[in-house]
Amino acid sequence: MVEVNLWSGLRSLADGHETVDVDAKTVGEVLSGLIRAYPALEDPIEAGVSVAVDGRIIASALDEPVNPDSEVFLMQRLKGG
Amino acid sequence: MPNDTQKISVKTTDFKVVGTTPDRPDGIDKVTGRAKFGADAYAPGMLHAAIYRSPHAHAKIVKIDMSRAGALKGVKAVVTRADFATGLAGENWNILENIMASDTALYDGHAICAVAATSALIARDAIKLIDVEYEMLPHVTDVDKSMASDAPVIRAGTADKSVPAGLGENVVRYHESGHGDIDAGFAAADLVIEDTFKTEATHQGYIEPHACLATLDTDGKGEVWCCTQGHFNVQKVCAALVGTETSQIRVTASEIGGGFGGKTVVFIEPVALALSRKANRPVKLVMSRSEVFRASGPTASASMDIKIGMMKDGRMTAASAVYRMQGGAFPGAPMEFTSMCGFAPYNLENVHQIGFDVMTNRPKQAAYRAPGSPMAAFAVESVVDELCNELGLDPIEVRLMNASHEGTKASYGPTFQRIGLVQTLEAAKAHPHFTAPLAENTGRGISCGFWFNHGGETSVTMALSEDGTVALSVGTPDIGGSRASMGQMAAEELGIPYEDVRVTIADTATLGYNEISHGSRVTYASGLATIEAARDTLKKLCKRAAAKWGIDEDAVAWVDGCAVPSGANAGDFDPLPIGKITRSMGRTGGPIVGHYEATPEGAGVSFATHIVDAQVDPETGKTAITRYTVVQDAGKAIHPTYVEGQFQGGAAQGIGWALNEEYIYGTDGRLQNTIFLDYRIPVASDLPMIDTVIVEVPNPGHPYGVRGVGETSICPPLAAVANAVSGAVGVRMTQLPMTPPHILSELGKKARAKKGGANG
Amino acid sequence: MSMIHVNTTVNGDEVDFVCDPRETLLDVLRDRLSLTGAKEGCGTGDCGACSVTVDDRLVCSCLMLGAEAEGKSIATIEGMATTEALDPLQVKFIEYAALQCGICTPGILIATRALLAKNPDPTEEEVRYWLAGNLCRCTGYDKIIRAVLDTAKDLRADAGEAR
Amino acid sequence: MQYHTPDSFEDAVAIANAATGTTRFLAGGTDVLVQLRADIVTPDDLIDIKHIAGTHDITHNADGSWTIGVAVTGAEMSEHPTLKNDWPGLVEAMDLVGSTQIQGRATLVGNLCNGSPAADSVPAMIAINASIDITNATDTGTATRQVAAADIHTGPGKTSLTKGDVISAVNIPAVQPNSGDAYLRFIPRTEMDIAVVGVAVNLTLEGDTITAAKVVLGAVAPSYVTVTDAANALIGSTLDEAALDALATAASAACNPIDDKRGTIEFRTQVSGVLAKRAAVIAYARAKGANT
Repeated sequence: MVEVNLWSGLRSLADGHETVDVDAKTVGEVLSGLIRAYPALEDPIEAGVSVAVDGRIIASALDEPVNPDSEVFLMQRLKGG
Repeated sequence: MPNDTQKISVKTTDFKVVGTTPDRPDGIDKVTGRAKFGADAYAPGMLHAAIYRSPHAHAKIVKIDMSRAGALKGVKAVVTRADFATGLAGENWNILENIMASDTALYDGHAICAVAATSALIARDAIKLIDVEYEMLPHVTDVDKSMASDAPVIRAGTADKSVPAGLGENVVRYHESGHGDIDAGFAAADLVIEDTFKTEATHQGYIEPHACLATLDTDGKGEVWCCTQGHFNVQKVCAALVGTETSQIRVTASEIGGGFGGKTVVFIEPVALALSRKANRPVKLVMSRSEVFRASGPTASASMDIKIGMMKDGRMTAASAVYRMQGGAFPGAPMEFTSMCGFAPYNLENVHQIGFDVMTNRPKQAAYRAPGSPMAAFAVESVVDELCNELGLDPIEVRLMNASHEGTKASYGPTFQRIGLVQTLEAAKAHPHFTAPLAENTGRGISCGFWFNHGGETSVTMALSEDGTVALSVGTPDIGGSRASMGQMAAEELGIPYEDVRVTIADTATLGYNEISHGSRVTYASGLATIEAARDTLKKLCKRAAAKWGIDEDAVAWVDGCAVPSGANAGDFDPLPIGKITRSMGRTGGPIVGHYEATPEGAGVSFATHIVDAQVDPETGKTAITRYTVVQDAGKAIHPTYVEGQFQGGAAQGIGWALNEEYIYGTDGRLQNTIFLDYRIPVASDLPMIDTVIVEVPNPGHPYGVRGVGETSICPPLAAVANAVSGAVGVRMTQLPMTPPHILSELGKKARAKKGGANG
Repeated sequence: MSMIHVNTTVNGDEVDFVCDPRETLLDVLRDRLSLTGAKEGCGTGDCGACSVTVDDRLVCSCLMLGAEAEGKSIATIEGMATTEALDPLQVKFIEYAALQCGICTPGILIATRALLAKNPDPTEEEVRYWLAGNLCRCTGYDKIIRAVLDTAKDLRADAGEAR
Repeated sequence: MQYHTPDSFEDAVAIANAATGTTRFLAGGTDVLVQLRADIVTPDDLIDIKHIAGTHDITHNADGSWTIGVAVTGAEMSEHPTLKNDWPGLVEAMDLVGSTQIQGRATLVGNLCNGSPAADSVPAMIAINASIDITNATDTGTATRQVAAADIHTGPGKTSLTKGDVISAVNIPAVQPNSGDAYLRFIPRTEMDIAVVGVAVNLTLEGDTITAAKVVLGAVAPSYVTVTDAANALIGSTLDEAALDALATAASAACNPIDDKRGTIEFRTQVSGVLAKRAAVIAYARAKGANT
């Protein structure tokens, strides 16, 4: 299991949880696991999220590997200037 | 591909082209006036359009009568909201509502209808003949007032699920993050300082107003020429808003006369398309300067509470922040980035931040260079400065003691990979500016700043010509010389002269999707894509050489622009230069084209430290910036001169934001300063030379270690200037801009307090 | 609305055009003569992107009517490079990266040439005040000022050699 | 819009009197064209006076006075070899109007007739007792009358000019011995702004003592203010600290400003005193012969 940290705006869609444990070996499995656990997360995830895996920001690579001890944060996709 | 990318080792030395400063490929076009910007296009039979805009801050549109305008000789088409797509949802609905109001004018300058005529003068005359009947509604433009329970509601039901119960209708999004126990942290501190800060909205102030030339045929095929930071985004949005298929709209990006985030957004292109569809002629639409100020996308304004605890030795024990960000009449104020950036420079065990996205009767805010971050830095770095003053500590030593570094858990959650904040602080400390003597009435300010870097969808094509030169097509508009840096990276990889690469910003029909030029991503992402496309090209070149030599392709390497046999058993062949391979490519397998399409992963983050001296006239409150130094981590500077230019430009914009730039709304909710005379960006005589120090701590996510540099440079100046001015006048300045009336008023308060104290 | 017929000289060439009396010289240059090098950044004389010279006097072409051009001699960015070479200022601006987006560049070059014609040895402060009416949002002016000062130095050296 | 290019003031007067709609005169056009482009004022008749003989001339008359043509630009005033020796305050006030480009077009008369209470050259003109020639039709043809520069502006956007009035020259008096004028304004930037406060000072000395003085404020009231108390604070003094303080107090007391996007009441009031002192110091030095 991988512990995934949600940003605050997602918590109300995940029964108020700050972190969610999912069974995942890749970033793609992290995202699909989250949606399976909390279907309400599908919209914001489809709208675009970044995943920080051990500090490395992954914007789209679903096959990026994730380990059980990886630090995983969901982050809003960046809008820059 | 991502796995390949991850394996890429970062090359930081032995560059031949990268790190040099060649002339930009578009240099001659731009110094001779030949470069074609948004408003420079012409099409046969072209009409000129103009937009009618609300003179009211908030009003119900009762009736739009365009009969007099439509009857004017030379007017060929009029459009209202009814001429755009229906059934849109989400952000597309927001964009359409912003560029053409449906039933309510939400801010002064909100577009309500438009005309196209045979000349720009006739179009303007027609606008004066449009009669709109309004029913006035109460308005609000201030963020704090808009959060109050009795504030006029901009659009009920807009808030998303993130917003906790009990907040006003205008609070539409909410962010909260942090870690540790801030109460315990504050309790442990020797000194806790808490203060409230405000910044007004500013504008990107690009010199080129938005402009486009558009054609939309009755069969749904369209052409758009426009100045934009992201023509693929324009394509997507236009298609949705006028109701056609994305691939049927071809968008060409003109040269772009500045954007800084403000041209990541679509304002006029769908209007020109809708007019063109009705008139069946090409339509040119150019905003006036006052339209740019009233109805494009300024920054959010901010109201912020910062609290930081510190030990006597300078160690920070806890930090918390509340950021209330005003983003106009639509959701989107960048409060999550404000929240994430504020404390990012500091290694904090206990940290917490909250952000509110608040709607008002103002134009929909847009990104401006590191959107949301400069305001946070102003507030946070002001409190850090005040703590240093109170505790008698050196501002750089305190920042060094608390600086985030590789392995720090960032204030917003994840762990930092390799970053260069400490190096910028060390370089600032070593810079002669930091220890230079100060003139009378002068203060010196220090600030750090932080911004992310973005990857994003990127496509690049590299086509070889028969003579061995290269046509490189990229899809990110060149907003500051990126054609040069792309050319350099291509030349570096291919081992050919920089001059042999011609870089073109390709249109939407030519390349795969490219995300907007934003998030400091161009040199990073298009650069990475260029390197990958070059490596793809090299693979193909090596294959041709292998076939010619009759050896295995793995036995061919690429060295200095030539294929060479590699390895002990490869055989003995003369190096085969690129031109020799391309000369015969038609007979050896056809054209050679390398390409890359993906979303680069591993964008780095970037930190800067700025030093500024500000002299304040104590009798008038007028501030002169007398010395400025930018120190920033660029990861790797591909073209150092252009990197310096980004540093200097960001600093100059930040100085303007700190001192004189602001949106001024009257009590009627109308914008009062809609021209450059009164929206006061720095002029040449306002600024000193701006010194730069490029720090290079490679980003592990880029083959050469590049970090985006375009945005971070605007993060520290607000705070740095505020700290310098506060030092000069002996009063903590908590509100931007620090105009002379504002500074003089604070000096007056201080003098009266002193006098009162003496008397009492 | 009656149009006005105007005879004038642009970059040494005799030209004529008709225009509405309300059209500015900038409108005429851009829309009637296809000289789009001068830009409209503000329309109020505050940004200088439309700078041209009229009878050798630096002006904002947005603040002059097309009709006023009758009998005048106008110089725009399109006439700055000679048939053989770029103007030394143009060369130096590229070399110094004194432009990023390039929208203000035509106006700044025209304004700078007018300065150096009047004052071949300006101080940094003189350059900055002379160019105060030419807004640049990208560069922070640093590299522009350096390019101007360095060009002036080169031109003075050339003039010295010529003597 | 009709564009007219009369070649005499008589013709200009005739056109202006025949006009039935909105009429504007065009010299430098730096205000007229801004208003035209922004659709604030679109004149029905626009009368370009630059084709009239003499309008581009700066004439130093035999009696030491100056006549400045109505189309003379700020740049031409600054470049004039001797005008600024006599009236440096006037020349520098005009020079503060806008950028180099604006200087290539803007005129004293345009600055005056635009009707703004914040024009830089107007306090300077009033301080040195400049007058304006106004030509208009009479029963017997046209005639020209002279009006003090101080009597032209009457309020925001308003002047005392009436239909058919065409300003035909600006008269600058001969400079008196041991005199000096100066003008300072406050703007938030170093250039390109409209005055938040403007102060003109004109002084005459006998020895070190001020015998005559005029202090005029701009941008601090609906119209320009000639501050008699401020002048009186200077007259008889050698510009000592007490006189300067009295000057500042009088200047601030004469302010009747508004809060607007450019400044606050408090700021304008305070800074007019500060600038009055600074301008007086410069004028005094000039009267003493300093070349500043």
